[in-house]
Order: sequence, then C-alpha cells, then structure tokens
Amino acid sequence: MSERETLLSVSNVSLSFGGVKAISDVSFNIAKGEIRAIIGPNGAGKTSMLNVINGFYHPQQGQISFNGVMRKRMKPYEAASQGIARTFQNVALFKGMSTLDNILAGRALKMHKSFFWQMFRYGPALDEEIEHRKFCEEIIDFLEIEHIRKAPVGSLPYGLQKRVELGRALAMEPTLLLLDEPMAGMNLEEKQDMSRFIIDVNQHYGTTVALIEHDIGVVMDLSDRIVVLEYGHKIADGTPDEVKSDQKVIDAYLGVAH
Amino acid sequence: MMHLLYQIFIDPFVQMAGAPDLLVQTLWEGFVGGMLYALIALGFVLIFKASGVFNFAQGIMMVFAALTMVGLYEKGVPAPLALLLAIGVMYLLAVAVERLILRPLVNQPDIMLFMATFGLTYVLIGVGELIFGGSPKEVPTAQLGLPKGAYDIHAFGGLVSLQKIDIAAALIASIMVAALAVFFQKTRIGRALRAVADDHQAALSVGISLNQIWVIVWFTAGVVALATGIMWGARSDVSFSLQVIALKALPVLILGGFTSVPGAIVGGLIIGIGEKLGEFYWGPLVGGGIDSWLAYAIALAFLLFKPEGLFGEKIIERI
Amino acid sequence: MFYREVGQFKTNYAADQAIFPIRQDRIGLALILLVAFIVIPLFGGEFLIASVMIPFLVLALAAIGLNILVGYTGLISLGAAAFMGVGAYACYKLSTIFPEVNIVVWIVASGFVSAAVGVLFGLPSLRIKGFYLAIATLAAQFFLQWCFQRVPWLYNYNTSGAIEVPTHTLFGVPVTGASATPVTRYYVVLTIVVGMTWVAANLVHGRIGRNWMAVRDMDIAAQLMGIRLLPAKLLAFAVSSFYVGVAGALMVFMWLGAAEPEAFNINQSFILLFMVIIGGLGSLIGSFLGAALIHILPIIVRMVPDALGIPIGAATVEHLTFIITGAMIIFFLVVEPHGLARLWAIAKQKLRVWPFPY
Amino acid sequence: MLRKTLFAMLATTTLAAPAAVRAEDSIFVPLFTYRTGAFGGSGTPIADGMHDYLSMLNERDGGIGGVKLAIEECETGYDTKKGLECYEAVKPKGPVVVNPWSTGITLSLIPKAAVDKIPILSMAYGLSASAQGDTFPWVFNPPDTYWDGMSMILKYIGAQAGGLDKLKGKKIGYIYLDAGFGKEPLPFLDQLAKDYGFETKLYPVAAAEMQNQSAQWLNVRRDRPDYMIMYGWGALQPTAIKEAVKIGYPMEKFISIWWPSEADAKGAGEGAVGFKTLNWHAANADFPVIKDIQKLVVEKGKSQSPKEAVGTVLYNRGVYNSMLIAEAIRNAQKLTGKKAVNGEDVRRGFETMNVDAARLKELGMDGFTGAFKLTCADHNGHRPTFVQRFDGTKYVKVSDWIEPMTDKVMPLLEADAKAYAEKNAGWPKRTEACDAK
Repeated sequence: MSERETLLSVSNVSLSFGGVKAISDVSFNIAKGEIRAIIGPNGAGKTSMLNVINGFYHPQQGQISFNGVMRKRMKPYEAASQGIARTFQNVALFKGMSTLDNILAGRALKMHKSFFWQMFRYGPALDEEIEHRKFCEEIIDFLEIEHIRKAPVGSLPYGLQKRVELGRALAMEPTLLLLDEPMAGMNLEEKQDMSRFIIDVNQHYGTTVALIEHDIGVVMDLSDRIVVLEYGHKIADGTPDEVKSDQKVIDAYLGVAH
Repeated sequence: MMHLLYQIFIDPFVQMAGAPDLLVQTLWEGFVGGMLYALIALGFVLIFKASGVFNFAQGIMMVFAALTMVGLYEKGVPAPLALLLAIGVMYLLAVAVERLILRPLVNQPDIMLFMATFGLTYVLIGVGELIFGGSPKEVPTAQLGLPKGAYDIHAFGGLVSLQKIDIAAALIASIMVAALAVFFQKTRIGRALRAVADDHQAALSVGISLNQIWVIVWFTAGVVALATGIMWGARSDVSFSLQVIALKALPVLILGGFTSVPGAIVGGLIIGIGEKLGEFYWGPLVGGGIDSWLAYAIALAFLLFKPEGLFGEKIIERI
Repeated sequence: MFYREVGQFKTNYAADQAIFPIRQDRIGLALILLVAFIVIPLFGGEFLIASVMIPFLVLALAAIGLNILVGYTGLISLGAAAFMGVGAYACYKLSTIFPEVNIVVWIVASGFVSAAVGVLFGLPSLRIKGFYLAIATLAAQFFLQWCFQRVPWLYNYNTSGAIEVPTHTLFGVPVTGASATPVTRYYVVLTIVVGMTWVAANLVHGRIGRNWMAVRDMDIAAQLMGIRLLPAKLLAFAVSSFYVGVAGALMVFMWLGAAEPEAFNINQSFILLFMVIIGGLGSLIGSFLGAALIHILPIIVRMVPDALGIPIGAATVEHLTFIITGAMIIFFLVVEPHGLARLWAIAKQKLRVWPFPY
Repeated sequence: MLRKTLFAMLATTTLAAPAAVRAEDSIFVPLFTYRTGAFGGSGTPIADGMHDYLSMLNERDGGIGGVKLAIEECETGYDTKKGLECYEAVKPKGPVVVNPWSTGITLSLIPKAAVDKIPILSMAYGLSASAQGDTFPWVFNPPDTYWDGMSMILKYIGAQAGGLDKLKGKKIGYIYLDAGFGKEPLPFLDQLAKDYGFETKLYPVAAAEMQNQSAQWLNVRRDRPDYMIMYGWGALQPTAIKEAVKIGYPMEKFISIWWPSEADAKGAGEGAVGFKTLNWHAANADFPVIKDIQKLVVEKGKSQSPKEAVGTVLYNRGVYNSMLIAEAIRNAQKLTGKKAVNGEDVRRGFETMNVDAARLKELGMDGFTGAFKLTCADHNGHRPTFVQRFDGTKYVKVSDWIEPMTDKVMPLLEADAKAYAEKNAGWPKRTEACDAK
C-alpha cells in the first residue's frame, strides 16, 4: 500500500468543545484508491474526525492536507468543491424531496446554468437538467433503487434511505467518500448489498473511501487499512491483520481498564 | 456632520446629566413597561417550556382574560367575583385548548402548533367581541383594591413621580415570578412540569400525564395573562388594540431565550428601558415615534452577537 | 378512471422531467386557464372580478413569494406585508418620476427594489436561525412601515400621507385608476400572476429550487453537498421579496387604488403567513388554495346570512367570520397538518387508483 | 377536484352578491361602519347614531318624501380592503351615497365616485382638499376640514392667552396619530407658527403604540408646552388623557379636535376635568329629534345602542351624519321631482343643501347645531365650531362659536386640490352642471 500516493493526511489534529477533548493529537493518512476504516468504541471521536476532514469542525491544533494542499480552516462547501463527499450516521437526507431530487441535489456543484435560463427552464437550463438526470439515473441503476425514484425519501425504510444517501454522495463524483456507519441498523442481507456497493464504488469509479463502522467483521473484510481511535487518541493504525492482533485494540474493545 | 454626531453621541448624555430627574423618570417608565412585557413573555415561556408551542395567542389571551373580567363587572358582577370568574374562564379555555388543539396535534411540527394558536387568536377575537363588544373598557381599579394616585418624590434636582398603579404592577409582577419559581421548584406538579420540559418521553415513562400538565400550564399562562391584562388595562384601557402591544413580547422572548424565566425578566427590562430611553433621548432626532420598531432593532442587535439569546442554551450543531 | 397515468409512457427524460408529467394534469391546467382567461371575464359579475378574483390573485402571488422563503427555504418571515409596501412605494415613485414608461413595466420593476431590501434584511439569516430569525423580519416590518409613514419623499409629500394611483394606460386602454374597468385590471393581474407562477414553478423544480429545499431540510448536509448557505438564503430572500413586492404594487395599483401605510401592517403579514401554511408549505398550488381559503371563505361566510335571509347585524357577522375562520384554521391543521396542497395530492392519489381503495 | 369546487364556490358568490334589482319604492343607503377592530370603540356609537336617525325617519315619516329608506350596514373594521369589498358589494344595489368612515377607504373611493356616479360623504374627515367642489364634484366633507379645526383651536388658544399676537414665544405641543389624518395639519401648523411666532413641539404616536405613550408624555414633561393639541382616534385618546393626568399636565390647556368621546375622558377620573374638545353639535339628548329617536327606535328595541349612549358626542355625530344624508336626499327629490332618487340626484342634493335656522327647527334640531349651506364650489362649508369642556361626566359648551381662519385655510385647500389633480394625471375636469339657485 505504501507505494500509493497519499490523498489526505491528518497531522497532529486536536479538537475540543469547551473543556471536553474530542480528539487529541491524531495523525494518519489516506492513500489514493484505498478503503480506509476508522473504528473505535462509542465516543472515541470518529464522527468528529470526519467532521474535521470535511471542514464542519475546525480543529484547534494540527493540519490537514488534501491532494497536496495544506489547509487550516475551510468551509464545508469548499471541502465539497474539492471533491469530498460524505454520508451521515443518522441519515441526513432532504426529507421533503424525492429520491431523484435528493440525488440531483448532489449534482449542485456540477450545475452552472444561470438564473436567467433557470427562470424559463428552457435552453441551456433544460439541457443541463436532462443531462444530469441521465447521470443520476445511472447511479439509481447502480444502487438498484429504480422503483423508489419518485418516492419522498421521508417515507422510505431505513435501509433504502442509507442507499439513497450513498447515491447522493456519489452524485458529487467525489475523490474522497466519507461514510459514517453506512451499515448501522441493517440486517445481514442489507449489509451485504451495501458492502457490495462500497467495493463497486471503490473499484469501478476508483473512489477513495473512508468509513466508520461498528461491525468489525465487515470492516475487516472491506478495508485496506484501519485507524483505531479511543477517547480521542489514536491507538492503532495498520492493515486489518495488524490491527486485529494489536493488544491495545483488544483491550479497548474488551473494555480492559488501563 | 459634526453637529449630527454631537446630537447622536453627546447631546443625549448631556441632557441626562442636566436633568437627572427626567432620566430617573424615564428609567422608571421603562422599568414598569419592561415588567409588563416580561409578564407577557413569561406566559409564553411557560407554554413553550412545557408543550413546545410557540403560543401566538398569548397577546389575545391577555386581552380576552381582562375583557372577561371587566365585561362581567360591567354586567353587574362584583369585581372580586368577576376576577374569580375570569380565572375560571381561563381554566375552561385551557381545557378546551388541550382537548381541541394540543391533543389532536400532538407530535406535529412546531410550525403547525404555532399556526393553530393563530387560529385560536381569531376565535378569541371573535368570541370576545361578540360577547363583550369592541369598545375599550375601563378597569375598575378601586373595586379591585388597586391603588390610585402617585408618590411625588422631590429628588434628583426635580420631581420623580411614581404612579401607585405602576408600583403595584411591578410588585404583582415580582410576586408572580417568585410564586412561579416556587411552584416550579417545590411542588410535585412543578417538578413534573420541568420533567416534561426536559423530555416528553421520559416524563411519560414515569407516569406523568401530559394532558394534565398541558391544562395546568395553559391555565397558569392564562392567569398570568389576566394579571397582565388588568395591569396594562389600568394604565390605559382594556381594548383589542392592546393585542398589538403584546407583540413586543416577541423581542423580549428572543432576547431572553424561549425557555428561560429569568431571560424573560431580563429581556423585558432591557427592551422596556431601552425603548423608553431611545424614544426619549434619540427619538426627537428623527421626529419621534421610533418606539414602534426600536424594540425589534435592539433585540436584533443583541442577537447578532448572541444568536441563541442571552439565556438560551448554546447550540452545538451535531451531525 | 379519469385520472390515471397508466399507459402514459415516457420515452425520454425530457418528458419525465417536465413540471406536469401527467396528461390529465396538463388538461386540468389548460381548463383552469381557460376559465380564468375567458369564462370569468365573460360571465363573472363585477363583484366577482373586482372583490374576489383580483384580491385573490394578488394575495396568491404574495403567498407564492412568501412560500419561496418560508416553505421552500425554511426561513420564517413575519414581515411580508412590509415588502409588499416596498413594492408598492417603489412602483409609486418610479411611475411618478418616469410617467412616460408603461405602468406594467414599473409594477414588475418595483420587484427589484423590494428584492434589494429583502436581501438587506436577509443578511442576519446567516447567523440567526429558526424562530429567532422572525425578529429580523419583524424589525423589517415595523421599521419599513415607519419609513412609509415618515419619509415624505416616498409619498411625494401628499398632504394625505397616502399614495394615490392616477390613471395609466396600456395601448390606450386605462389599466389603473377609477376609469380602468375591473376586467382590464383583472387581465393585467392575471397575466402577471400566471407568468410569475410559471417562472416560480420553473425555479423550484430546477437546481435553484433543489438547493433551497436542501437548505430547508438539512442545512448541514446541504453545505456538505457544496451548497453555500448565505448565497442560497439571500437568493431566496431576493426572489421571495421580488414576488411579494410585485404583489404589493399590484395590490395598490390594481386593487386598492390608494394606500396608507396601514395597508401594510403586521396583520397583513400574518394573514399571508396563514395562507402559506394553510395552503401547504413548499407548494405553489397550496399558495393559491391558501389564498382562496383565507380570502374567499370570509366573503362567503358574510354572505350566508344574507342569502338565507337571516337578519344579523353586520358586526355580528364579522365576529362570526373571525370565529369561523379561526376554527377552520384549527380544523384544517388537525385534519391535514401539511396543508390543503397535501389534501389535494391525496385526492389525486385516490382518483388515480379509483375505484380500488389502494 | 378541489379546484373545481373552488370555482363552484366562486360561482355561487357571483350569484349571491349582486342582487342588482333595486326596488323602485325604496332608496338604498348603505352605512359603512366599524364596530370591530382596534377603533371599534369609537366606531360603535357613530354607527348607532347613523342607523337610528334613518330608522327613525322610516318609523316616523315613512322614509323621505314617502319613500322608505333601505338601510344596510357593512362592517369595515376600519380596514381599507374590507371597505372596498363593502363598496363593491353595495354598488350593484344602487346606493345614493356612501359614508366610508375611514380616511383610507375614502382615499380609495374618491377616484371611483365620478365613474360610478355615487357621491361620497366623508363628514369632517377624509381628504381635506375634497372640499373644493370644482375639483371634486362627487365628494363632500362638511362641516369642517382638519385645517379649519386646527385654526379654530389656535384661535381659541389665542383668545385664552389674550389675543393671537400673545402666542408669540409660546410653545404649543401637538400629539397626533402617526397616520395621514394626524399628519395633515402639520404644514398648516408650521405656517401658523411662522405667522404668529409660536414654537411647535410634535409628539407622534404610532397606531401600534396607541396604548403605550409614556415616552411621548415624558417628552411633554420635558418640553413643558404652554398648550397641547391632540388629533387622535380610538384608544390613543383615553391613553393620552390618562398620561396627561399622570404627568400633571394642566387639563384646561389640553384641547383636542372633535373626535374624543365622554368615555375617552372618563377613564382618567377627576383628573380629566377641564379637558376640551372642538364640536359643532350638542352633546346631549335634549332635542326633539333625539327624543323621537328614543321613542320610536331605541325604546322599541330597534337600535343596537345602549339607552345611555343616546345623546353622547359620537352618537350625535352619527345622527348629524345621517341628517346630512337625509337632507341631501330630500333636496334631490325636490330638484328632480322624482321620488326614488339615485346617486347623481343626491350629488345635486348635496350641492344645493341649505339648512337654515328655520329648517333646523323643522328637523327638531333647534340649537343642536348651526345653520349651514353647501355650494357647487364649496363642498365643506367651513362652519364655526365651539369648544366644549369635560366636567367629569359630560361635555359642556364653554365658548362661543369660533369661525375658522378661512383666509389661511382656503389658499392651502386650493393648492392641495390643484396638486391632487396634477399628481393624478388625467384627473377629470368638472363637467357636472351646477344647480345654483
């Protein structure tokens, strides 16, 4: 893996809310094209880490470089325009919109036709709309959600919502895809489907994936490398096999007191 | 230009120092007005805390409650009895609101409940005017045992005149706030109320009847509304145009945070005193009458620095 | 039976991305336009046109504007009437400074002034959220109304303190003022409202509308999709105020004929908000339904005792109107909290599967 | 389909609204009233007075000239939109005159009057310039404009101070409703201030803040004006009087235009004694005409008015308003020889109105008000008024009749009427003939 180019590197990042430290001095990197997992017990700072990566939280210390560009503070939409997409732990779909509109909303950055043409939904604006509809239909086909294309997402079962959310992230054609517990609350069959999608995304589109997941089995099967966090500290980093045999990780997961 | 700057930044303070009696009087008027705003806001906070409803009808409840009391008095009912009957009417109103609005709309988005209280406002305006007519009514202050006249204090190089009715209003407001605080902290129902405010589900699971709580809260807010209506009515008249003044409770609430009782008080005082000072010292610069919007501008200015209000809980956004 | 989409196959995305993909909807729309443009002017009485249809259309346009802000973008506004006022005063000023330009041009142009003021008062929306934002719009409401009262330049130093609408003509036909017939005024209003509704439908069904709704439903996720909140919100404020402003200009020039600042008071703002919420947040058709319910229901209530020959005082009728309107608002909220538009959608759904229950 | 039902609803409204057939044996007089809303308190007695006088004519005389009056109230709530709706609703029934009873509604209706041939009676309110019959042939606003009112108040103040020239260097405060009505006298007041050398202090009160005036009155306390003038309406008035009592303002020097009622002053109790207003008619029930109303209407339960309200300031104002309507109709019948007159006839009836002392006596209004006359050019009359003083329960006349400063008012009216016609490009030139006797 080490021969791969680094896409994102996190160096010495610390984040706290008031007096509470959520992340202390964590460093790791994500290589281009890999599937990288972040695991750890509840409250380990995993989601905060994703929030830092896509600019939603601003770390007090440390730096992040993406695609070779260093940055300290950046706005979430800037992260998005640089090609970072994500899904959320508690599905954050646009509840009042249909599946198709949710996925089309993911194309926001790719659509540029002016307000003028939008007003008349004519000419360039209409062409653009149809072109992107085609693109979204491909994603819909890929995720096998054709039958719920026009359904309001608020009424869909949880598993499908997660899939739509993945679709919305994919619509951004991201370089780096952050998945926050993509399989939480799913049954075995749904998990298998989701795993298949993740691997397909990684292999077909070459998208780099960073994911948080609690199901250790799935994580071990899916990921190329794993970071383990506990109480905001990094306790391990390596391939699934390395992590599996790490004593600190075993202690953390079995709850051995330090 | 210099002259303008002088008029805005220096002259008002020169005036304040030059006539301290007027300054004290202005502060007092602002204080009394602020207390009354705070009382309206308080009724609102009670309801918001316990049922999460942004109760637009609080203003009309104030008018309706006072109108019931005064209307009954005008129809020949002795004043103390009319007061009791008005309290009874507010209880019936609370029951009706719980049955007809809150129960069917439980778990709907906040904005729907907000809208429902709009509907309630219309119904109360209609019912109130139908029964008691639209003319302004006088509050029988003497019969209610409220004082008349003023204490004239010769101090601060002049005269400060404190209306007894205003002092009574401030006292009653303080007593009500204190009573509510005791009620919240010390009684079983009060504790239940706080439990509901914190978490509906949790309250339900320890066997507190939400419906009962709602009735109590709306009733309490109704009594607060009655007191406010009478005090304000005694200063001018009980009429439907008082309802517009009740809108001033909105900046108070926003300033104080929707859920904070001390916030409502402090917010009320800031708005009350701020708008009186503004109108008195700065209003003449632009021809006066700025108190119609000054309160909102003050609240807006505060909000830009503290977007969750002075006493609201700090919002940490999570995803 | 009549309303069924079975058998209507789309062979391309263009057809499926249309705003009315179902044939019956298109026929229905054509019928409504036919009634609005031909039947009503031909057969409607003066009362229907001047006191029912013109106000209804004007209010519906304002409701669409407000719905863009409240319903589509999720930003609450309690100051819509003040923005109607901005539109009205802007139109008044523009048409007196440049009287030779056609009045219809100024009615539409006044929307831009209103949009600019809307953006100004929308700026705090970046920092202030939810009900707290209501304060910014309330400040706008009271401050702007104060300006209409206090800046004599705005009302051309009229001693009455009001703005009055002189006669303007369009192709030689008077369209404003007393000599304009209700039918002429109705056509002008209808044309503007239909045109602007069409534009609104285009906007909300396209990229811009999706961005607004994304901000409304989950602003954090929207940001992470690359949607910038401030421009999206300000655009919503601008477009919304544009619509509301044009509605305000129409209100004064095509309906009232003269207006004091009180015409744009806080009650009017609340009534517009009613219409939007009762009609359905985030629904254009809901804006029409809401305006119809709130404007036309009281008119009907007022007529009922007269029609039935029951002698009731005018004031009593007014009281009953208040009670009934209030009760209807609560009733509709209880029956269908998502507004008339949702009822309409459910009715369509039922028709689609009729005669089967599912 | 909801849309369809909607249109069905609309269809019914068209059918229900204009019962366009007007019975030949009656004269349709709509009364726009406001018993609801923020100003309902002032509107109710006026509505009762207007209604009861016309009902009395129906009861006593069988209408006017043997034709019954069809009286219909329409509730406006003082709201311009509802007022316009009322107008459209009554228009098909052939009203002979409309009384908008709101400046906002009046302004909207003024351009329509000539087109629809329905005269407007806006008695001592509305657009002052409409007193100019040459520009506004269809609008009548007797007996005084707000400028006349201001000039008479100042004359009274001048008399109190020992002559108008004694006003020099005095401070006069003006508290007013911050709306068209309250602002209208401002340019006139400025001019008078220049002419007589007094200083003015302005205290505007926004409509929404009517019951929250303590800041304005603090300013009064600071400025210590020698006299206070009030142009208020609704809840503004009682609140202002209470606040004036509170700061100890000398009531004898507090003078209002003609709108406050007894109830407005009563609330302030003893402190309000000495408060003064202008008026042009009596404020009691000791006249044959009021007795007739009491006997034939109120006591028979045909009035909405409480018995004790009959004869109060605003009730009598309503009676006066209806008397104007009735006289105009009677004149119109005389002029045309028709019984069932229409709006055009009544407009002529107004222009030829001449209620002299003898006629007042016939009307049972001897001493109720002064004689007056309208002409084609003068739709107002600019009649003298008197000052009445509140004695704790009622108003008592305390001054002689005071003539307005017509010489100062007329040029302003003329200029304003001209400005109105100019600003409203295409304002029609008067084409209506004049029935001058």
